[in-house]
Order: sequence, then structure tokens, then C-alpha cells
Amino acid sequence: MKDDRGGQILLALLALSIVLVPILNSLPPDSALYLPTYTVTLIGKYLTLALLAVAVDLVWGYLGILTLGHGAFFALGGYAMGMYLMRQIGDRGVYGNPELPDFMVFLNWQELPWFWQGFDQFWFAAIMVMLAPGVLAFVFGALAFRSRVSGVYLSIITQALTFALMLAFYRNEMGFGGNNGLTDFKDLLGFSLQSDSTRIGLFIASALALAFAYLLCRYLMQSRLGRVCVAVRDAESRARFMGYRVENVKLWIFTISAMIAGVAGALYVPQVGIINPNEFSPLNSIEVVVWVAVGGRATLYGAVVGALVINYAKSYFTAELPDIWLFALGGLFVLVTLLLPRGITGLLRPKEAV
Amino acid sequence: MTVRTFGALCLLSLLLLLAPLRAMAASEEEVYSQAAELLMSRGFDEKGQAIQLLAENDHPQTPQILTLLMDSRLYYNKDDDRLYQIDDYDRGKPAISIASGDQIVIEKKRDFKKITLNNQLRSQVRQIQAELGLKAADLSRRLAAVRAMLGSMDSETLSLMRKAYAEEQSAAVRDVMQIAIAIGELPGADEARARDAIDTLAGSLEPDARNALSQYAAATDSKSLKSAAEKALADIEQRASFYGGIETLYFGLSLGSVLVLAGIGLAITFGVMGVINMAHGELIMLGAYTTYVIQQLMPNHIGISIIVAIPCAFLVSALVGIAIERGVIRFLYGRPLETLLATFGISLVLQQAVRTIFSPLNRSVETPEWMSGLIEINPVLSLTTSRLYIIVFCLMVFFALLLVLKRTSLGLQVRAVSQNRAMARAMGVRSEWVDALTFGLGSGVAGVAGVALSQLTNVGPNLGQSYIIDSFMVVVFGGVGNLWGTLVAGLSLGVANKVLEPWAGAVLAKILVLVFIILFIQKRPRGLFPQRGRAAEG
Amino acid sequence: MSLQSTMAEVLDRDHVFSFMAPQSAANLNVEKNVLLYLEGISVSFDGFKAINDLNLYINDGELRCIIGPNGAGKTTMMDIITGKTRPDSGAAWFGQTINLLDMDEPAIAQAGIGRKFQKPTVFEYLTVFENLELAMAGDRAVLRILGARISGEQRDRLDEVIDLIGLKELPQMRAGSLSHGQKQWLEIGMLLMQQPRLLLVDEPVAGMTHQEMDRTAELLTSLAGKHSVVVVEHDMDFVRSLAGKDRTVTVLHQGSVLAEGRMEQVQNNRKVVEVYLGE
Amino acid sequence: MLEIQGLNQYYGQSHTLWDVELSVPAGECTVLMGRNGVGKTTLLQCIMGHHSVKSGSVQFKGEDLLKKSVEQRPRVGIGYVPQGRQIFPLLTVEENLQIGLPVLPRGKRRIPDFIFDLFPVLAEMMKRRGGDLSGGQQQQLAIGRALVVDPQLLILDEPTEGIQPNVVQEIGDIIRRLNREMDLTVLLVEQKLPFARKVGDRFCILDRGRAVAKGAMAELDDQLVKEYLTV
Amino acid sequence: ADTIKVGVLHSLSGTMAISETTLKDTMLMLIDEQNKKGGLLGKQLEAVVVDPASNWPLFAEKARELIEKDKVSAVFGCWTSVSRKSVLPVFEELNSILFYPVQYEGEESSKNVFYTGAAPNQQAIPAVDYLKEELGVERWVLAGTDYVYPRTTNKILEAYLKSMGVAEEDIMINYTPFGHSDWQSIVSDIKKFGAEGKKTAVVSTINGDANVPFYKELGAQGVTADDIPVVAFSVGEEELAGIDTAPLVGHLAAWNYFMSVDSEQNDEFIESWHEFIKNEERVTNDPMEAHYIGFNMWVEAVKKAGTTDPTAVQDALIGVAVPNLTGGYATMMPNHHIAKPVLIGEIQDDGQFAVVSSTPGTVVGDAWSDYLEGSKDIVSDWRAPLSCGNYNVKTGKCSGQNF
Ligand SMILES: Nc1ncnc2c1ncn2[C@@H]1O[C@H](COP(=O)(O)OP(=O)(O)OP(=O)(O)O)[C@@H](O)[C@H]1O
Ligand SMILES: Nc1ncnc2c1ncn2[C@@H]1O[C@H](COP(=O)(O)OP(=O)(O)OP(=O)(O)O)[C@@H](O)[C@H]1O
Ligand SMILES: [Mg+2]
Ligand SMILES: [Mg+2]
Repeated sequence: MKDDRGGQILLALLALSIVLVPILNSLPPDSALYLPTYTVTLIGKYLTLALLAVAVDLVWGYLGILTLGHGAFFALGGYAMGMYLMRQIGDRGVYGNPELPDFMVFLNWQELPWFWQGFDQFWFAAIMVMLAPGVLAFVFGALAFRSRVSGVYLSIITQALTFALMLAFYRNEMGFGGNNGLTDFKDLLGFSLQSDSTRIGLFIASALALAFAYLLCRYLMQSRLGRVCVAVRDAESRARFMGYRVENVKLWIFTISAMIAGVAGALYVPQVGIINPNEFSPLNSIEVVVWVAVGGRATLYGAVVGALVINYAKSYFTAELPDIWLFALGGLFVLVTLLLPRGITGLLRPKEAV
Repeated sequence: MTVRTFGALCLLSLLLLLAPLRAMAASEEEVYSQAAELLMSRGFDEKGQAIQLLAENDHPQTPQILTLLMDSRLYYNKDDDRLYQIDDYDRGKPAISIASGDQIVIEKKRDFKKITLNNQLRSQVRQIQAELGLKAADLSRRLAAVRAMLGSMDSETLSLMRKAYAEEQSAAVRDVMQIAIAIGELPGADEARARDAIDTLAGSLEPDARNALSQYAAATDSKSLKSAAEKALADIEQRASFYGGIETLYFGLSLGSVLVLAGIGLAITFGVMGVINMAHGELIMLGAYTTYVIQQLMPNHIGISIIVAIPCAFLVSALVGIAIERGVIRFLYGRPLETLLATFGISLVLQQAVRTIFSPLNRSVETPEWMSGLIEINPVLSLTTSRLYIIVFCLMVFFALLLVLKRTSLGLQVRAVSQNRAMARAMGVRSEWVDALTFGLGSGVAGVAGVALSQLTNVGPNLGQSYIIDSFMVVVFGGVGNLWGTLVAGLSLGVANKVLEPWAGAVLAKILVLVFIILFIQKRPRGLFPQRGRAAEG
Repeated sequence: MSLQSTMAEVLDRDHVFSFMAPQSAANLNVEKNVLLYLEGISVSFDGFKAINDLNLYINDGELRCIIGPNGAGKTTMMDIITGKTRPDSGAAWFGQTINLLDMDEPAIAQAGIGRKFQKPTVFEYLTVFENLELAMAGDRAVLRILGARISGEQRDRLDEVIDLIGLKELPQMRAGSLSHGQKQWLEIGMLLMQQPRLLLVDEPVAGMTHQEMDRTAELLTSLAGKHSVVVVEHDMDFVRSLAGKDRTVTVLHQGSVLAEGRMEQVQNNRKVVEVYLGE
Repeated sequence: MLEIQGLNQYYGQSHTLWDVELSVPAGECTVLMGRNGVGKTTLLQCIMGHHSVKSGSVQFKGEDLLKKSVEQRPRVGIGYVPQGRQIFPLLTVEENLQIGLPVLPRGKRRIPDFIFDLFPVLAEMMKRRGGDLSGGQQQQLAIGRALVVDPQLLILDEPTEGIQPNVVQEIGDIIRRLNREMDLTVLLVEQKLPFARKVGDRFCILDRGRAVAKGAMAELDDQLVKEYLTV
Repeated sequence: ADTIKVGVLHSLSGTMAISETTLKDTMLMLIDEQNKKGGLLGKQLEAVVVDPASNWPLFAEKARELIEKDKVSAVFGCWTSVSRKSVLPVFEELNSILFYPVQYEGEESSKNVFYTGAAPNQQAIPAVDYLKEELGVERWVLAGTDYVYPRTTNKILEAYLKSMGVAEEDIMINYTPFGHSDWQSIVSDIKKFGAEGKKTAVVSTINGDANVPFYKELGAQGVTADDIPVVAFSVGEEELAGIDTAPLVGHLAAWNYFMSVDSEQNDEFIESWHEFIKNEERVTNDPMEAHYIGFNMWVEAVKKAGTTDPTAVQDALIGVAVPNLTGGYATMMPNHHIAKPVLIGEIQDDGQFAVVSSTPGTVVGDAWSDYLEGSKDIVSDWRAPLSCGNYNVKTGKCSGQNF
């Protein structure tokens, strides 16, 4: 932690925002420092995306697994949370069915499918938020890493995974609301999602989750395990000959990363108010990788910076340059790659001799 | 002459059918003016009467008028209430009077109004056209006429058909006539003749024959005949399902060749050079847009525009590819993952660029005459011409590329550069030139794929996005760096998809194929045709 | 099967998922004083027989030199012992109890076989120190490496090895920046840290000066006894100084043993001279 | 033939070569010696253009080599056998050899037969992937590959590494022969004294990035060896 | 503020840009014209355009931005159902107004949303009636993209067809993924289904980009409109502009507006559209008309209320009637849907539709379908005293309201 300036700054900023944001938000609206709830939610959303980026950086930056399917874990976490929120609606849905979410009533479902059971309990949903992505990552990873699928082959099957899930979730028969996904959430743990205090609460939760995940990943990567990861990244077979079970190392890190992504998804959904299969889209996952690269790979805080910068740029450009913002964003990607080979945070770090 | 007699008979039958509606026989002029008036009225019923009038009276201009109607080239002038033929509806273009053949110039577009048809009228016209075609000496038209009548056999047509059969000389036509007669006879036939008819029908794959049989099987009281009909049906079913299998295979291959075309450029830029080229889809898109532009430039030569578009699309995409390579990628060699980032950015820029230049709307690319239509193998199996061309085209592109990479020193040099850039340069390989050329080649091929895709799907800014994932999938599934792998992977994924589709549905089939890829990679972690040897295993 | 036993089985993390089980299951047994058996090993690549009915026995504590022409199959043999290449036929045992052919690379490494590659391979992004740290003997289970700390004893050992391989001034240097010879040394150092029972050393002195060679020879001889060492090398001076008067030298040729015996015998073997040594 | 003057090179911040002076007279075999890590390979790589140099000049046949791009250097007549072989692992032996052909004038683009005379192994393994060869076979391939471009100056970085003794001898003979008969100038990096003595006409010793001694091979006495070549 | 701000929330990039960009331009044109007429309440109108980039969460974010940050008085936007669902809570929370211009599956009525596109009863049912009565269709292929709109429409149609005595085996239902591009097998199946002796038609709820390859495949396999007509609910002039229509002549579409409709308002509208977009080739389509109607309704309502205050405007909107482009009047109903004529058109080779049938008067949009089990008993009426979007007449309960 000592030699991690970027991380220190990041944590300090997060702590500061946790304290300041509620204060600024409670100022009178005409005050110069007033922070509208809209902005709070927006930053909260960015933070969850940053969390996802950290998860990706963990496996890509340190373990060399270029995952093009991490959006799948994010979305699964999001769906788990979405299902809980749907169940919370209860009989306040448009058809007033106390048991079934609206889309089920509307597609003539008679009873709640088995996989929706239990989601009326927050603790259950909270477990599923980590368990569902975790189990998927574990099974997928166990298969892939044991067969020594690596490099682009691994990247492409992660992409196939998220693509397949996307198609599956688009199907109405799956029971996840098809294309319309899950929306119209009302409250979380009894707090109305529309109230400012809930929004602030979600923001704080996101900031805390990010700080915690950062510390966790930092701890992992500072340990000898972290060095094994780097070793695996650079010379996988050599690590094997030294007695390291490369597949287990990969599997654990991959699973942890998937769970972090799941948490990110779960925090994302109540803040944006919708989860739909589009979150599984392979292009979304590729974008996350791009955030990490823009921020600076294998630093963790770089991932956060990348996610924040790009997403802010997106929000800004889509409002200010709606017709040509893709030029700006695309150009930004190209320029960062060419001019800042170590990402934005590379500017801050001393050049290490390679 | 038998043909003539047959034609006359058919016409006669037609006239008999139309008898109740028949207008007063009148002079040609009278018929024409009456018909023209009806045609110019607003209602479709009136237009229908006009068409019938023309057909019944066998007016010499009937075929011409019907053709013009079908092609939407028949207009009327609001001022002089006369019919005109207009090939190019624009100011200053000629309009030819139907009645007199005089030519005038369109001064105001609004003066002329097109005579439109609806579906019923169109079937009516087509029917008449077909039946007029019975007179034709042309064998294929006669054949088509008989087949058109298969679905509507009744006692009258049956007797006509019998007579015609006796006089018909062509074996092919006689075969179909036999079936027609069997269809007509079956419902009321006695036991022996019914059996004959069933036998005849059992040998045919015509859907109408099958319908006749199944109706008969449902209606007949005789157990033995019923079972004979059912057996015949089962027999037909079996053969039909065999051809169905072939059809599925063909669909699979044609889907596969689309995948191969989309992926093959990537097999070079990504597979051989190692650039994770996210802009590949947009290079395909550029090829498709080039096709569109070429068609805009030569609107009167759609047929050859496609041929012209191939080299043009190659050039456009290749040049853009080279620009990308020289401008961005060359700074990134040795950092393959960063090529992903930069090319992702480039793909966004290219998308937005076409959106700005061509608007976000889809563009319409026409299918040339020679590429449309069907090749009918038998009544249940016909192959679409355009797809056939695409399969052939795909193979041509593939082998051309193979030749370039295997037979020229370029192929060797690219591989050397991608394996050890520094050493290749130390051996005198001009790596910059090789990179640019190879990237250009891969991009150019992507452009060529765009020409093919423009025939099948949207030409719009999102075209590339919808193929990029499939392309990567195909290249990786086949084994990175192996051109043959790309071919086999594309074709087999296509076939797998089409085999699964009938029983799983389109959505599930796609999911299953993806799951299959995931599982397959577990078995063969380096694709279908892996790079082998010490070096590859690392 | 009772519920209880099922539960017990499920809860026993060694057996639920095979990959969670600790690997070096069987214990090393060298009762017969033979550490490594290779019997009737053959392997071919695309029809080319790289190893052809090879028989080789390494005693416990022995230092064995293996020489042979380029392409004789020496490296391939090591590949087979370390699990990189599967032989087409034959048996490979480590001690009396451990069947190497059933195990994968990490399991073999954990059973006590360490290897230095012909082409030096180190973790280029890690520092010299970290390379050695990772090689250090110890539990390789994921959770253990997560919690692993360097004890005082281990640190002493690390310092000792760094000193020994002459990289004392560069412990924080990225391994990727080392020169060829330095990488060779680093790899030897990693091997030392690993403290395997059997060391397979493929051309350790390539790219070293004569004096360094001598030092290496010294180092390897000192290891013999506690460890078994198999050295492949083309430098005859080096082999001679290793083999001394009474150690066995094996000559491989076209995938099988051409000659075996003391250095003198081998050196004077006509065939060996013909295919390998030269006049 | 090759004149190096005042060459300074840096890896990032670290100064690796210090004012190196080296001249390789035409038709002779110069041996570059020194301990591990003193910068021998680095010097050769500077000659081949793999690293940019901070200052100094490299002249080849009177021309400034530093102005030429990397891929032009084989064209002016430099063959390079790098340390670690750098074979193209997925190309066949034949393809590895063919890589240099386009450097030659049209009509002469054939792999010369004498290469197979020198290294019969290569002829045997024509269709095998370079990466599959054994270490020694790869080394032979690397030398053969460098000879394909018909060089006037052959630069070899520890060419005997990993090669069986009789072939080492042969390589020594070959270098001599190429040097004597075909008038090929050779710049050789070699650690093994006997070999160096056998093939070299002149020597140059590097120590920590500096050229510290040079002269005719006969002048290489124990004193120098002790000072610069032992640890 | 001396301008009245109007939000335009249409995707200008991503997959939906293809359809939505035109609507953005339409809005700009309408606002422009209104300003030329002197604005509204003595103020000029100002369009605030944002790009939600076909990304559904971004829709919600942008909606919030428009309402909270830019303080727009009303928003015109969305195309897909999911984008509407995504922004709906935002509009309800902040009590603003959204005009939604696209045909959709119904089953919704929000206090804050005004649906100017067609509900299923304003499109699908009349189209089926036409096929059955005029073309004598007996067998039906219901082909759609696998998402809510086609599912619902097909469910409604299936129930409707069965109620008219169509047998189970005469209905074939087929779903495909979004952006499906290889239609060979499906078209071949349709061909086989249609070759069994009865007149067959395809009712297509295929969405977006998938249409072009679908129609191209129909053309390639020689399925002509007189064999098997296809009636589509999502294919309009704009989509046709991207297809070579020659092989498609005679296939059908059901809409509430066609560019080819002969009326004075339409001519005027087309003219000003061409002038605004500076391209004579550009077509107009049904969702554009919906925005035209919606915008004029909003203007009327604001005038009527004398303020842009959302609550007042919401109340004022109900009952407002403005001319549509087909020569009649569109009225905002208490259920926030509008009354529209239903037109059936046949594709012509110039990419236009020839109207072959139209309902005698207008049809009132039905928020809750009468053919679906769950929604039969639900009605929507936003007038006092009911003021409820989904009132169950059986239980007498008003559920699912967010305000
Ligand atoms: N994967 C492979 N595919 C094809 N041939 C191979 C493969 N691996 C090894 N060979 C061949 O097997 C033979 C033995 O190779 P090996 O590397 O074991 O030789 P070696 O004895 O170590 O030689 P050296 O002393 O030169 O290192 C060589 O001829 C080599 O070309
Ligand atoms: N890429 C690099 N970055 C930083 N330092 C480097 C790099 N490559 C080499 N060095 C350092 O430069 C010095 C000279 O290296 P070089 O490879 O030239 O040595 P050498 O004389 O060829 O040694 P050897 O005999 O071991 O091959 C070494 O100390 C090495 O650590
Ligand atoms: Mg070897
Ligand atoms: Mg060196």
C-alpha cells in the first residue's frame, strides 16, 4: 500500500466523496455548490462501472486473461438484484398480481418459476448477486482453464458465453422479461428508489464497494499470489514447471473477479432503473476492456480512472455533441493508444525500465 | 399442329369459364376504349373488368398491356384520358401512347398517373399471362402453364388436359400432364383407376399431388385405397425429406460461405498479422457502401455494377485499411492488445462517418437480374441463384487468397514478420511495406465480402457490428493463422446452425451453436486446425 | 451409500473436485536407490522418431551427464520427464511409487523434479528477486501462496542464492532486462531455490565464460549427493570436469542410448567419436 | 570494412555502451569478447539497427550505416546470426532460409547449395517447422539463414552455443573457410577462448560497456584474460 | 427563461439510429415551424437534443437530464418499448410529459406518457381482417422477432383468429432473434406451409434490421405477393428506402399513415419536410405523423392551459383534437391513446405504398387488449374522478400507479 500513490489518492477521493456528496446534496438548490440528485446518481452509476472495470483489470491486467465477456457476470448480478426489486413491487404492478411480476401475468404465466423463488428476500438476492456470477465463472473457468484454453481462444469463448446468454435472456420463455427486461422498480429494502436519501445511500454503497474491492484486489495482487499471477501472465508454462497449478490460480482470480462484477451489476441496476439483456452484449464487454486500457492496465486505479473518464465523456458528448460524439470518443481511443501507451495514469507513474 | 390445337383448346376453356362475365363481342377499337376507360377509373374492381375484357376478346395489344401493368409502366394522362407507356417517369422523358404509338414528352410529372394493381389483380393478370402462354411454342412456358393448372383441376380442365395429353410430344410436359390428369381423376375414380392415379401421384413431388393424395386419403371410404394413398404419401414424404436434407445442407453451406466471407479478411489481419482488428466489420461495411455508390453511378447497368463493385470495394477498403495501418497500427506492433483499443475507436469513427455521409438510413442495393431467381431441381428442391453465386464467390476469394499467401513471397514475409519482427527486418524484409500490403489485402477482402453481403442484408451503418462477432468466432474456431481452418469452420458452423434450426428454432439454434463452440474449444483449445509443434505449445 | 458418507465425501474438499486435491499424493520411495526410471520410452512427431526405446536409470544422489549430437533427443527426454510431452509408449517412474506418466507438469514439479530450460526462460516482468521468491520451495496451493510471507530463514537463503548467481547488485532488475548469460544464471538460481530432488539441467553453461563454467561445475557437483542431477551439455571441458573419473556419462544418439560409462570409456568409444566428438 | 567510433547507447536511463571504438578490417575475423552482460550483444544489435544509439558513428565500407534502415543492412551485405537463434518458429526450415532471398538480385534468388554441404541436417529437415528443431539444429539453421543473403560481413553472436563438439569444430572450420576462401569478413562474439583463438585474427574485449583492449589474436595474453574474461 | 424547452430523446447512434434519427429531424422541423408561426405563449421554442445511443439505461439517464437539468416542458422520444419502459419511472417521478410516437404492444397507460403510435387494435386486427375478407386467407404464419411487441401482437392475433374459427394447424408461429440475417430456412418453411392448398399469408412483426434480409430472401426464393402476401407492421417507407422493392411489389403493410395518402395536409407536410431536410428523395412515415400529431396536440394543450406546467398540460391534452395527415382529425383519448384511421397499403416498386383499404372512420387506441386474459378487465381513464391508467372493473382497484 505504501508505494501505491494512485491507490491512495483514489481511496482518499472516495472517502471524501462519501462525506461530501450527502452534504452538498442537502444544500439549497440555488447554492453554487449544490449537487443535484441527478448528478449523484450519475456518479453512483459511474462508480459501479468503475467497479466492473476493476474486476476486468484484475483478470486482464494481472492474469493476462483478455476477457471479452465480463459483462455477463455484471448482468447476472444485475438480474439477481433486478429480480429482488421486481418481487418487491408486490401487488403494486399494473395487473395487481401479488405474486407474479407484470410481464409474467401478461404472458399468461400461471405461477412463479422455480428460479424466481427466494428473491423476495434481500439476503437471498444478495447472496445470489455473488453466487450466480461466481458459479458461472467457476464452472466456465474450471472447464476452460483445465483444458488450457488460453489467449484469443479464451477471449472468444468468453465472448461466446456472453453472446449466448444475451440471446437466451432475450427469449421471453426464459422468464426474465425478454427484451424489456426488468423495470419499474419501486423500492429497495423498504426505501423508495425515488427518494433522494435512497439515491445517496446507493451512491455511498457504490463508493464503499469500490473502495473495498480495490483494497481486496490490491491485497491479492500484492501478495505472492499476485506475483504468481504476473508470472502466469508472462510465462504460463514456466510457472507450471515450477509446480504452480496455473488453472487453479486462474480459476480463483477469475471467480473472484466475476463476483466483483456481479456486485457492480447489482449496484448498477437500482441506480439506472432497468436491466435488460443488452447488458450481455459482447460489445459492452469489449468496451469495459477499452476503459481499462485507456486508464492504464494492471494498476487497478487506472481501471477506475478509465471507467470514469470514458463514461463521463460519454454522458457529456451525448448531450453536447449528439450528432458527432462518436468521432470524439473514437478519436479519444485512438489518441490515447498512440500517445499514452500506458494509459492516462501512465502519465502519473514513473517510467519503469522494461 | 398439336401445340396450336392445344393452345386453342386452353383458350377455349378459358373463355368458357369466363362466359358469364363476357361482354358483347365488339370490334377491337371498342374493346380497347372500353378497357382503357375502366383501367383509368379508381376502383380495383373496374380495373379487373378491364383486364378480363381484354383477355376475353383476345385483343392484340393484350399481352403488351398486361406486361406494362405488371411492370408498373402503364400511366394515363389526366388531360387527354389516354394510356401511355412510360419507362422513365421524369420530366422531359418520353411517354408513348398505347393506342397510337405516338410519343410525347412529359412536361409535368403530375399530369401522368400510374395505373396501380393490387394483389388480386396481379394474380389475375398472371393467370391470364400463363394461360396465354399455353399457346407458346416455347416448351418451358407450356410446362409452366400445365404446372400452374395443377392446383385447380376440375372436370372441365381434366378433359382438356386429357386431349392435350394425347397430342403433346414432349416427354417432360407429358409427365406433368399425367400428374395433372391423375389429380383431376382421383376424387371420382373407380377402384382400379384410383389405384393407377395414386401410383402416378406417388411418383411426383409436386405439392399439389401431395395435397390431392392427402385429401383423397381423408375422404375415401375404401380401406385399401386409403392405405394405398397413405403409403404413397409416406413415400413422397420420405423423398421430400431427403430433398429437405439437401436443401438444409445448401442453406447451411450458403450461410457458412457468408460467414467465411465475413471472416476471411480477418483471418489475415488477425490470424496472420495478429492485429485484433475491431474495425473489420466497418471495412466490410465500406465494401457494401461502395457497391451502393457504384449502383448510383451506373443506374442503367445494374447487371455489371456488381462486377465493377468488386474491384472498387477491394480498393476502397484496402486503401482505408492501409491508411489505418500506416496511421495507427504500425505504432502498435508488439502490443497486440492495444490494437483492440485503437481499432475499436476507429470502428466508431467509421460508423459515424458513414452516418454523416450517407445518413443513418439503410441504402438500397439492387440485385442484378442474373443473380436473382431460382434453379429448380425438382418441385420440392430449388436453389436460390444469388446464394449459389455467393458460395462460388466465397470459394473463389478463398482460393485466390490461399494462392497469394502460399505462392507469393508476400505470404512468407508476413508470417515471418508476425513471428519475429526484428529478425525479419534483419533478414531484409521490408516489414513496413509488408504490413501495409498485408493489412490492405485483409481489408480489401473484407470490402469484397461487403459486396456479397450487400446482396443479402442491410447496407447501413450497423452492418459491420452485426458481423464482427461472427467473424472472430469463425477465425478462432478454425484455428488462428490457418486459412483452411477459417473455411472449414465457417462452413461447418453454417451447416450446424441450419441443421439445428428446424427443431430448435432460430434463437435456440444460435445459442446451441455458441455453446457448441465453447465446448469444442475445451476439446481443442487451439481451434479446428491448431498450430502444432514446440513453438506453438510454448 | 449412507447419507453421512455422502456428506463426508462432499465435504472432503480433496475429493469433490479432483483439481482441488493436493497433488503429490504418493510418497517418494527410493528403497532401491534408483530415483528415476525411464523404460522403453518412444515418442515420435509427425512420424519422426525423436526418442526410440530409451532406457535410463538415475540413482539417488547421482550426478549424470548426458551428451549426444544435436537432435539426439536430450531435450525431448526432459520434456517427457517433466510432463511436457507424452510418450507414445514406455514407462517413467520417479522412485518406486510415482508414475510420472499419470501426472501433469505442476504435479511432477511438486513431486520434486526441477528443470532448467535450454533456452533460458524466466518471468521477464518480475524482478530477479521475485523470480527467485516464486521458485522457492513451499506449498503451491492458491490460498497458501496468498498468505505466504518470506521468513527470515528464507530470506537468508534468497540472499545466498542471489549472491551465488552473481546478481547481487541487480535484485530489483526486471528479469527481462538481463543479458543472456545473466538469465542463465538466474534460471540456475531458481532451480536452487526450488530444491528439487531431481534437477534436470539443459545446457547450463551456454553463453558463459570458461571461469563461470568452472563455477557452475563446482556448484552442480556440490549439489550431487543430496540431490540427483542430470546435466545435458555440449561443452566437453565442462562435461569432463563434471564427470571426473568415476561418474557415469550417457551418450544419446537418435533417440536411444548409444553408450554409457565413465568419461574415458565414452570418449574413446569409436562411434561416439564419429557421431559426436569429432577427431 | 566496419568502423565504429564513439558509440554510446542507453537502455532507458542506463548507459550500456560507453564510447565504444571498434574496427573490423576487411577479410579478417574479429572476435569480440567479454564477460556476461558487458554489452556484446547490445553492440551487435546497434550495428544491426535494433537499438537507436545516442551518439557515435558506424561506418560500413565507408558508408554511414546509422542512416540506413534495419532492412537495408542485409542489402548492403551484412549477415546476422543473433544470440538465441531467433528462428521463425512456425516457418519450415526451407521457408526460414527463403526469407532472405528477396535481398538478392533477381535471377540469383536460390538457396545456395553450399549451405546444405555445410549443414546436411538442414537438407534432411527441410519441411520441418523451425521451432521444432533441437537447439543445435536451430543454431545451424540460423547460420545458414545468414549466409543466404550472400553477405560480405558476417556477424555471429555466440554461434557455438549448444552445438555438438564436432559441429563446433566444423563451424570453426567453416568460418575460417568463408573467411579465407570466400573473403568474408567476420565479426564474432565468443566466450570460449580456445575457439576464439582458433578462428580469430583479431580480438576486442569489452568490459562494462567499454572497449578496453584490442589487437591481433596473438596479443591476447593471460594477463588480459585474467583481467577481463574471468570472474 | 424566455424560451420554452422541448426535449428530443431519440437515438442518433447505435442500432436504433436508423429509425430514430428521422424523428429527431422531424421534431426539429416542427419546432422550427412553430417558431416561425410566432412560438408558443409568446415565447420561442427551443429544442434540446440528446443522444441516448440505443442504450436503454442511457435513455433513463438522458431523460432525467432533460427534465431535471435542462428543465424541458415536454419530451418527444423513444422508439423501442424497452426504452420507453426505461424512462417511464423517470417521467412519473418527475411528473413530466413524454410523447411516444411508435406502434407498440399496448398494456400500458401512464399519467405522463401520451401514446401517439398505434395500439395493436389500430394495426394488427384490421390488417388480419383485410387479409381474411379481401384476400381469402385461410392459413396464417405469424412471424416475429422474439420480443414483447411481436409476442403480444401474435398472442392477440392468435386468440382473434381462433375466435374466428381458424384451426390450430393453420397457424404457424415463428420467432427469430434480433437482427436475424439468415432467413433461408424460415422462408423455405413458409413456402412449404403455403403449398398445402390453402391461401396463406404471413403476418410479420419482424423488427428493424432483420426486415431487409427477410424481404431479400422472399424475393430470392420467389415468394411473390400473389402467392403468399406478407403484411408487416414495422415496415414503412423509410425501411423500404433501404430495400430493392422490385421483388416485393404487392406485399402489404398496415399503418395509420402512408406518404402516398392524398390529402392537403400531407402534401404540405411532405413539402416542408423536403425543404427542411434539403433532400427531395427523403420519405415520410407513420411515426413522423405521430410526432406531428403529438406536437400539435401539445401546442394546443399548452395554449388551452395557458402554461407549460405539466399537470395542467396533461389535463388539457385529453380531448384535444388536431388534424392528422390523412385528412381527418386525431383526438387524444382519456386513456392517453389517440384515435386513428387504419390503412392497408401495398408496396409499389417505387418504395411507396398504394392504399388498398382503409377503415371507414377512426379507431380508438385500446391500451388494454380485449383479447388477453390479464387485461380484459382493465380500463384506463385519466379524467377525474377515476384518474387511473389501469383500473380493474371487476375488483374495482386501481393498481400500479407511481405518483
Ligand atoms: N514437436 C516436435 N515436432 C517435430 N519434431 C520435433 C518436435 N520436438 C522435437 N523434435 C525433433 O526431435 C529431435 C530431438 O530434439 P531434441 O530437442 O530433444 O534434441 P536435443 O538432443 O535436445 O538436441 P540439442 O542438443 O541440439 O538441443 C530433433 O530432431 C527435433 O527436430
Ligand atoms: N532491454 C534491456 N533493457 C535494459 N537493460 C538491458 C536490456 N538488454 C540488456 N540490458 C542490459 O545491458 C547489459 C548488456 O547486455 P548484453 O545483452 O549486451 O550483454 P552481453 O555482453 O551480450 O552478455 P551475454 O554474454 O550474457 O550475452 C546487461 O547488463 C543487461 O542487463
Ligand atoms: Mg536440446
Ligand atoms: Mg550476449
